[in-house]
Amino acid sequence: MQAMNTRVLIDGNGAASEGLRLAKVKVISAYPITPQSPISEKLADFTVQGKLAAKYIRVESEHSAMCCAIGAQLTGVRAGTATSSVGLALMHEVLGVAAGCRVPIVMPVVNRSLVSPWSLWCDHQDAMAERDNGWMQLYAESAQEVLDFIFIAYRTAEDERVQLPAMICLDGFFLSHMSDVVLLPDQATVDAYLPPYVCHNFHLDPNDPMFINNLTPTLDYSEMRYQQAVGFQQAPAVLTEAMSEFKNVFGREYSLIEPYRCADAAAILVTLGSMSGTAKYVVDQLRAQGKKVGVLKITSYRPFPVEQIKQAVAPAAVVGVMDRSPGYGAQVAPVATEVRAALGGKPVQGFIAGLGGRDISPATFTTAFEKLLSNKMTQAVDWLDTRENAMTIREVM
Amino acid sequence: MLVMKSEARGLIAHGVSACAGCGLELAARIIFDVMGANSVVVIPPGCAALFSGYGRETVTKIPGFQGNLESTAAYAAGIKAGFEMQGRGDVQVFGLAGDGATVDIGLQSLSGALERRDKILYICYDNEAYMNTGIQGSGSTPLAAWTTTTPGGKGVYRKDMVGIVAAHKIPYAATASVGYVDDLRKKMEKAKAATATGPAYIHVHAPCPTGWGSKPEHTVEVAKMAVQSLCWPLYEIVNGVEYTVTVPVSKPKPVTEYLKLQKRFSGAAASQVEKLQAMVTGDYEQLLNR
Amino acid sequence: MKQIKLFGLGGQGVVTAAKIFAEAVAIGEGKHAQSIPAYGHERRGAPVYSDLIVSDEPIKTKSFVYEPDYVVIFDLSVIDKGIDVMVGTNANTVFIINHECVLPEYPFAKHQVYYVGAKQIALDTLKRDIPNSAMLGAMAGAGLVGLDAAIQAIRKIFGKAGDINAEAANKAYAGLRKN
Amino acid sequence: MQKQQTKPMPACGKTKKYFLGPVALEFVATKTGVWRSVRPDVNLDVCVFCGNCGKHCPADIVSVEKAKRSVSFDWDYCKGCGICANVCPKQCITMIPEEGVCKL
Repeated sequence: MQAMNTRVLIDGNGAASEGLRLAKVKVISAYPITPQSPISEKLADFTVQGKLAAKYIRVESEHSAMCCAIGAQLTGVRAGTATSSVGLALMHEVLGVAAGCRVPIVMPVVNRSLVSPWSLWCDHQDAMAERDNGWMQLYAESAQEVLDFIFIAYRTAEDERVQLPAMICLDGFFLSHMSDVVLLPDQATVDAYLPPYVCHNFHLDPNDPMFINNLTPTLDYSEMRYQQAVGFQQAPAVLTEAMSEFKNVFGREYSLIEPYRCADAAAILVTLGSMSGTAKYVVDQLRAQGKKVGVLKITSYRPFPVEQIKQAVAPAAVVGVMDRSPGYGAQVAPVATEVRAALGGKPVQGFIAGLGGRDISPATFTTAFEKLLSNKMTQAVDWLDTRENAMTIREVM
Repeated sequence: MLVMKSEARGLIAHGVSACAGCGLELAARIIFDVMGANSVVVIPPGCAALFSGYGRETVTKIPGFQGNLESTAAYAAGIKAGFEMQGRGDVQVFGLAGDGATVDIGLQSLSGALERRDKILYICYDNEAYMNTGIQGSGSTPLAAWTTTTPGGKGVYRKDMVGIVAAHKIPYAATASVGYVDDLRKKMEKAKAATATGPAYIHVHAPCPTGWGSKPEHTVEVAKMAVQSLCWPLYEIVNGVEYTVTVPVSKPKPVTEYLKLQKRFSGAAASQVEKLQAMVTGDYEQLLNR
Repeated sequence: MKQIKLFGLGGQGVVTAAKIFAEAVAIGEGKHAQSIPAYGHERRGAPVYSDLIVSDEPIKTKSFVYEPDYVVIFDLSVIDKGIDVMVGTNANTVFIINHECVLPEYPFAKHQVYYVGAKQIALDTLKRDIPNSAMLGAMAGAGLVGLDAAIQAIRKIFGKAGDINAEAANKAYAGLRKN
Repeated sequence: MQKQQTKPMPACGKTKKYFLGPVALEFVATKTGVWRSVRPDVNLDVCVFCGNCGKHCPADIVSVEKAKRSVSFDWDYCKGCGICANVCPKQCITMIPEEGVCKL
């Protein structure tokens, strides 16, 4: 069976909205925030136009958005919400409830920087601050991936072996507002891949009473956290199955990581999200100049695919990691920290770029690759494309 | 399926670890009884979490969810929506939250649910401080009351929570008291019926012997005295405008009659007591004129 | 692959024009297109820009445009407002401008320049100074997209106002001149 | 080191289901009667069996049966708070010390 696709031009927010529509969420609780607002608006349009049979709860905060979603989903329906930046930070407390109660919510997160300084624009600080909160995190490179990952995430999150919530991370503006060609599948194909929600864990139902999320004794707490860890241990295999089944139905191939021209690369740069596209573009340019470089895109940051990453970067003598968040007080930023840990003794150069909406331009990637190839590795993290007068930009008269 | 390891004639077990003389426990039995078995309760942390249970054990026969302190109304709204979308809008969803979880940290999510007219019933049991964490002052702690965070007596007047709720013009809002259990039961029934069209809110005055320094056997008496001294008038508000005093007080007792039953007011200065008397008298007049 | 930069003022429909253009190329002509708006505190009258990339092949880069092959200027006053429209250009960069002529003092006067009075066309057809559909006609005239595809996309996006916007595009296409 | 289970194991013979995470699945009362230091004692000669005591009992453990002229308490759960005695219109309930307490 192959999907009947409609070729449309939509942006990442549009793709996220279509994904939730095709997944037939029954309850939507969304709060607008730049650059996620078009998702909140689009889902409201769908319900008003009758394109989506869902109740739209116009919540008064992101915190309530997540609470509503958890409550609704505990009754046995898919609940949809989406957020960004400080909205995700406001949700922090209850993200942990969704994870701990094993409620498999799938939520698009439009990546935007955190305060302070105020910024409306892209980086990964918001999602990175939630990396240990028990949610899976898939990072999309394109609007098509946003759409496809929503289906893959639902399949994985709702699997009895996993039962974990998932974030679909899409870069603010670079993906959320970038119009791109997307193949939109028909409902029947999505239905075949993604059957109606079946709750495998505890639920709210007067016909089968139970009290959920009450105080847990110390005697059981570690065990319940261990259960979550087991969910994450099993997630890579289930994700891979879901991706393989996705290929059969939709024809597009995904994996937890995506190596690009890595097989014979001397230097490999690890990336996350939309920047991966630009990195690939630069790899093509440098390859044309005879420089053996490659890109390793991490699709699944949580669970973190240690073994696949190890194998993919094995050919390269040097590895760099482009982080879009600062990782204060650590040796290097978050992704680099984990890549280092995964690779044992192998030299890994951490780079930081693209904060607060700064584009990670082809020139920035070229600089990173040149540094890796020149083998001038520094232990310290390298802040690329940062002005030299950083410490003197606000002079007091 | 819930394994019944104890018997109980109502929806709550008879052995609940609430303090002896707990006003909340008395209120909760009436509340659950009126709501019935086709209900779901949302309880945030606080004294009512004793009804959620501990570990594998619970003391309620209806399904429940222990939410977070600030979002009882939001969880309830989501649960209600989930049932509505499955053609089960008949399932009653109610929140049972303390004063801290309502008038302080939970005000925002409650206001949101009221404004949206989500068909939920929200019950605030008001013991006038954060009792479960050890008697810290809340926005509902009355003027001159001692708590661990108002050691010299609270210097400001409490929030008019029911007034805030009424301003949302919801179908039904009421004050209630464990001193008047028949009144409480009637209001619960009206509130439950009102959720057919929108949100309903009940604010139950629930004395706490532990936090108030009152005698456990005086719980009902103290609650009655609060009403008779005008410190806690009993009334209901339909659609935010139709006010009815359900227990009129023609010959009010002086507030001192109420205060002297509780150690938390023992340090109150005469000037503060005068101020309190003037406030409650004025408020009651205003209420009668509505 | 062609990289295009659009400059204009808030309220002129620059971002919408970029989307319509991408729609025309990607859906109308079956090629690939990406429009990348730069969002900020946009206000009516403030300079805005939007980037476009079109290609026969799938587009990898997700960056802004740094070395434009085409620069489209919806309103020359952006230059007075301090915008350097020459950034990243080279001798082969082509300009498409909303003006009746090319004055020698323009910084791009020595480049290949397509020009049309899109403002007047907009005022005549739409009765409003929103030159985006006319500028789309000009971009079609410069060979960036087929006129039919552009008109189709304009009708789709503008809905009820499709006819007059299509008319504006057609007029600009017909009236486009080159230095 | 103890070997960790990564999967809920089915019990021998039949398939058991396990929930993951915090949930209470047993309805159990706490024997709060052991908290009691005083207990209500009803003078049945004065009692009019109005039921006011039971209506105000926070634990709902008072049974009043007018026909049988009986008032009984569930001693497993009575905390001895004394509200019943206080709300009695006939003041026919006295709180008397628990014997166990007196013996101490």
